[in-house]
Amino acid sequence: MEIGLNHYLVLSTILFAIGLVGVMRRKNLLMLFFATEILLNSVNISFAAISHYYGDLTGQMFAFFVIAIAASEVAVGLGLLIVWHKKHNNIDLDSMSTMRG
Amino acid sequence: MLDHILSILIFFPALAAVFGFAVNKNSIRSYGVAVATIEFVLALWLWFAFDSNVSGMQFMEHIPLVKTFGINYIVGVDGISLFIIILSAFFTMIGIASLGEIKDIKNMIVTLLFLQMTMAGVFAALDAIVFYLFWELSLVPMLYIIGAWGGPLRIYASVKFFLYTFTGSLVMLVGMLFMAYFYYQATGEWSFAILDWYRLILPESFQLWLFAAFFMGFAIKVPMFPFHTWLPYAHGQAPTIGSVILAAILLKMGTYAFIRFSLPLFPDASVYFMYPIAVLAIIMIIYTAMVAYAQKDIKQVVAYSSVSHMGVIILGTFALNVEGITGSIFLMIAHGVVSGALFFLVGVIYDRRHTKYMSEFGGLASVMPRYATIFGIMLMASVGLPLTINFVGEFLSLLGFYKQSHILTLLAGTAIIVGAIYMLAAYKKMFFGVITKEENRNLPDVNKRELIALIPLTIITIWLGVYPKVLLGPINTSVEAVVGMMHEKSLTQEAKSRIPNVTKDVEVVTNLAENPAENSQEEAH
Amino acid sequence: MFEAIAFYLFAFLTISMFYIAVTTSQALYALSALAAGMIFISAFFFILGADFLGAVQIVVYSGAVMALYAFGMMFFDTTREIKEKQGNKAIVLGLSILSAILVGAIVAAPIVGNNIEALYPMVEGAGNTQEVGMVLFTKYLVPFEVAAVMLLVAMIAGIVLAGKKMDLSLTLMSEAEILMMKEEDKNKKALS
Amino acid sequence: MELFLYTALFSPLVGSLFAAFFGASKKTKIAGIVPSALLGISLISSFILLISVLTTKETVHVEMMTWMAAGDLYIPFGFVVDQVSVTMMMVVTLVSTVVHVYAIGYMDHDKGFNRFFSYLSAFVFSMMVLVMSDNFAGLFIGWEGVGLCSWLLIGFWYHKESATWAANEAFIMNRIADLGMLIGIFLVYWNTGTLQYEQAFAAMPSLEIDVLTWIGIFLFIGAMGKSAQFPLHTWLADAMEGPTPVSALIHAATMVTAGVYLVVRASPLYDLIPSVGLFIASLGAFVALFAASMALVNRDMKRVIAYSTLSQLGYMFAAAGLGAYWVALFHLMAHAFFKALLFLGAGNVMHAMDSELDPFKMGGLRKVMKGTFVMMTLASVALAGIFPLAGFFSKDLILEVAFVENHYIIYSVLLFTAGLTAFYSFRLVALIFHGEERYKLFGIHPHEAYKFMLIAMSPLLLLAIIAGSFKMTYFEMVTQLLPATEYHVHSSLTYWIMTIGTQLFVGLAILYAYKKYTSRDIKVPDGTSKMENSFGYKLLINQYYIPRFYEEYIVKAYRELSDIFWTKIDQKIVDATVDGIANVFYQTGERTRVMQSGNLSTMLKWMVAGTVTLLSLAVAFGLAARYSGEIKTFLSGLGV
Repeated sequence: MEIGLNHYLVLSTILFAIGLVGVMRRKNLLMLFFATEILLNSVNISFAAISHYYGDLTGQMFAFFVIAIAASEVAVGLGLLIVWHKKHNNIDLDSMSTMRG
Repeated sequence: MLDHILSILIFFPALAAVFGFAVNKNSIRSYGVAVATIEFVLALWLWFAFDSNVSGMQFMEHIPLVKTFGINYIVGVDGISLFIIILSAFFTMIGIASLGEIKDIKNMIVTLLFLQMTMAGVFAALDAIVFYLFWELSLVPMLYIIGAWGGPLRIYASVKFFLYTFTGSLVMLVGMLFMAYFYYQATGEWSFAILDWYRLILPESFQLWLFAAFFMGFAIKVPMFPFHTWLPYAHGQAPTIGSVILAAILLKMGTYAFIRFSLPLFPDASVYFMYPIAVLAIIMIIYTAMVAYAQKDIKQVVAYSSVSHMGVIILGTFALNVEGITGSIFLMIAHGVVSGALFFLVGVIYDRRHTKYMSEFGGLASVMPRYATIFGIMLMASVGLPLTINFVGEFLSLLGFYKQSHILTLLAGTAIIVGAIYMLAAYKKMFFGVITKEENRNLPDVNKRELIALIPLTIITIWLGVYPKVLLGPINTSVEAVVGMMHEKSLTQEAKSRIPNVTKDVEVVTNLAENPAENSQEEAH
Repeated sequence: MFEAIAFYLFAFLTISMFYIAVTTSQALYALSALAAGMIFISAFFFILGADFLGAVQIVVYSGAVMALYAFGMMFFDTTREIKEKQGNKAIVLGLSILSAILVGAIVAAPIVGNNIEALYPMVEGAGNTQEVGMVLFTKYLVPFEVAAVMLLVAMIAGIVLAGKKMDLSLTLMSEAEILMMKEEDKNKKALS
Repeated sequence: MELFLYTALFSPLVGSLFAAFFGASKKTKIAGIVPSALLGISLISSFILLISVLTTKETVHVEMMTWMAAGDLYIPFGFVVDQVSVTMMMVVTLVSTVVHVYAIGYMDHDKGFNRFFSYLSAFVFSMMVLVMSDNFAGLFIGWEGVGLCSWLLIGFWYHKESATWAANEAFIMNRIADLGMLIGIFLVYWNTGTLQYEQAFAAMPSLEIDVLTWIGIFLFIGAMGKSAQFPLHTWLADAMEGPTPVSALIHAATMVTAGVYLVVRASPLYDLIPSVGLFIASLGAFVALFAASMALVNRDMKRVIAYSTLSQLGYMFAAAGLGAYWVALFHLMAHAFFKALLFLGAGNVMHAMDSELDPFKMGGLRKVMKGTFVMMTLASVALAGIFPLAGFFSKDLILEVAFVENHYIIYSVLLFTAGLTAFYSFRLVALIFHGEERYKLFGIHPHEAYKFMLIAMSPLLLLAIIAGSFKMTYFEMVTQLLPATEYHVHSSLTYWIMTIGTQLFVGLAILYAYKKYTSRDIKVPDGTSKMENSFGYKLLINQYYIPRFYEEYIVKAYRELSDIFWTKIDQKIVDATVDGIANVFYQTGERTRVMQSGNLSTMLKWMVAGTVTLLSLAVAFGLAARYSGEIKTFLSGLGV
């Protein structure tokens, strides 16, 4: 019962699905951020796995950059979130409708 | 200066328009007239310097723009485009000079000058991309004129005008890109220069598709039945000056482009599509004439009559012989003058009564005799009476097409009957009878400013009707070259027999035709 | 065998943690579950021999990111329930699973086809951190620096956004209000 | 000679422009006198040309300038004065000079005096172009020019609805025929390569008979319109709405005979196609009878004369169709004189009767209008064809032609029509000038016209009497150009029987008319008498219901069809399709706008959905590309 690349990919897919569920059903902006982190992490797993099974470091490099991006996203996103919260006193997604077309 | 006269003609009004923003509002009118007059004088000078014995392009200018793809700024005139350019300058001049009291007159004059640039550009351009550029640019000022100074439905009308014609020209653009691609396949070089394309012989199957693509763009612009419905709205809503320029010049872009692109590039396809197009043209002539008869609004009558006359122009173009094409080009000028004048005349009465419904008038002949006289002359010109400008064009167009088909010409010839019916009916409703409305009893006759526009048009109408040779000469020379080239280039037996052999030496270099199979294989890759 | 057990164990743990994170209505639970999930993921990295990545994962996510979220949550009223009106759950689930499978399929496609080659093969004998360092500072030097700059920018942005005068919003203010505010600023400067 | 040619041609134009110059200003006599004088000059020039052609037997041919030139087409403004055109020039200038002078008196009280002379002279100019042109295109210029002037003059009193309606009717009917003419011209050009008469006719004998037949038919359609032949005849009677001098000049003497002129001019063509000629002759005979029958009962003085004109045109076509071109032209000339005279006389009567047109309301006018009475009676005698007036020589000749050519049906129709002609002419004379003075019932005080008007009419009177004596001179001149067939009945006995028989027949018709309409019982008909309710009368008075048929089934149908085209097809189908396409886009936008609810959560869902779509496309295409070979074999296995 050797663990192969496919196992990792399946795992990654499951996690990605969970992340998407979060993205779609969460109405709390903070929770939305959480879901995004899950998406990014699920992809990271597949990168690392591919990197491992093919003996190529590029996958790891990508995962590395993804983490960097996730970090900066959190920093900026959270900043915006705080601004929003201070102004409206909530972070409910449904209350944000200035983009109504 | 003569070397660059075309560029000056094209860009001088645009430059002047930019400076126009800085001109004081009170003096903008004289500024506009001055600029337009200079432009017109330049156009006349072009005519003087023009050598009417040369069939090819004159005053050519060539500036590379995008070398890799063979896009160049090439301009030039021949007998086909010369007079339309002069006409456009002329109409801009008298249009500005006779402009009534309207709001934002400054914007209007600037817009008109800008429009003049695009018109001169379209007719002078010899590079497909440059042509396309001006072609599309001309929509913008017109859109603005209709949208800003139009009637109550102006937004609908202007958007319809813009989107409709724009859609057509996009199809045309695709055709142009394909054409350049074929040129690249044949010669290994990119070129959008029309004169380069002329030397290309395309296999018939390609011609048919390309012809159809170009046709979409041109037919909507003309506008041919059944693509004509934007025109009545545009005319109905546009201010007088807008209708005048639209009818006199902008519509001619379509028919001009047929002669500049479709015929010489796709001679076999032209022959192949001759009958369908002729049938469309005949439907256009009769059907729109009948629709015109049903109108209650005098401006709509003139608008639909415009479509009807454009049908004759199309028919002349697709006569594919020297007589017909010469006639259709002459008719473009003629129709420009006459329908322009008619729209001016409608504007005159609209300024006084602010209505265009014929039922509101009646008996005007006794109140406004001069107006009635000029209207009468233009009416007769529109009906195509001999010794007026329209007759020459219509006669030659129909004469030309008679060579191709007897029955269709007979049907198209009903133009002279149905044209008389709606025009006379409209004239009767407006000018004859007794005055029924009190408001009409004291209408002032045409004033000086209106006469500035109307008198020259009347003189041209009769002068060119009596002595059309000044125009026919140069047009004929160039058309002979075109027809000669079409005959040389045509591949099918049918086309060879349909297009008369006018013996002129035409150089044909490349030949995709010899190995169409190979080319289609290449395409598949 | 050991690898298989570890894989399944951690897989189960991550999935359940993340599941809790996206379903729970308590922000605090979600935060904790997410943090735990992140740490479990690093375990996969270790299993796969990407030691450096695993360490980074723990440091960055469980340390920095989670700390940030935790601080962020202090600003918000986490005790207040946010009503989460839900639409059709089937659509949500269906779409998610479908897209996940498609992503998986696309990622897997070249692997199944066996036609990818290692561009930067692992160097034999060197430790993972060394390898990463070698690649990162040779081939990926420029992206690395760009990432560094990006992080810096993000940091500054975070500070500015969170620290700005938070009771004002330029986008929602009318022209006149903004002008007035500017005037006030000028006056203040002049006074000082 | 060229100088005289240009003078004859252009002085009417100068006169027209001169009068037009005063167009908008108040009535001035000078606007009438100058054009009349200029026409006099034109008449003199024409006369000089006539003398020159008569004496030298040489024609004058000039080319003024190029008009159109394109491809192989070359059309100059060329003019020719030959035996045929000089005849026409004489007729045109003479009658128009008389009419001009007459109109100075007739239009004396009209506001549009200046305008009238401008139009009238313009008409003469157009007519001169028509007859003098040396090519078909030039002919067409004149052809349309006279149509225009006819439109202007019929609708001269534009405040009258009936006048403007009649003007438009005339113009449009003529246009229908002009289309035929235009097609004929195209045929001539494409088959002979030129539009010049000489070259075109020279080339014709070598053409196929079918082509020639078509050319002949189409040109004749043109002639039918201008000469108001059946079925395009209705406009002529309605054209009587115009001022009477106009009726005299345009709708009796000159313009309506243009069709005959065309056939005569194209005699080399029609000689080659006798079948078309026979058709023309038959139609002519039919129209002669048809129009005369309508004239029998009509109660409008001018309309009676108009139908008589129509009938006489039928005679001319009968002659021309049978190849007797010179006879047709001779009758044209004679007819122009006495018919113009008749119309001008009718004009006098109208003036006297305050524009009353119903002859039943007149009667006994000979006492107050001696001059007019004499003139109209003589003109009617000439029209009836009594020896030795002009009508006898020309009309009898036509009968002889029909007889000699063995077309006995045409002959008998024409002979019968001659009787009818005599009857209705003298019905009119009797009703107007003889019998009770019925006008008194209506309180009208008739008076004789100005003297100078009568004097102006006298040349016509003279010619109506003596024109017959020019027959031989004329024959010699014209036959240099036209086929010189002399028509003699072989046995002199038959000839005398025919001539005297005709004269007797006509004389009896006249007597019958006199007897019937000079009696004291004549009342203004009120629609109660037995005759008025008979079927035949109703048929005739309603002009065989042809105008009503046109109105109901053509004019109305056209109007309704136009309306349907506009409201139903143009708006509901063509434009609606375009708007429909635009609507599809618009509606799509409107529907999908819901996506942009501004709710981030919804938008995220859409985003995921979009991603799914794109990804599935990627997978699908990836698979298709990968298994393209298998797919192809599979499809070909299915037989696709």
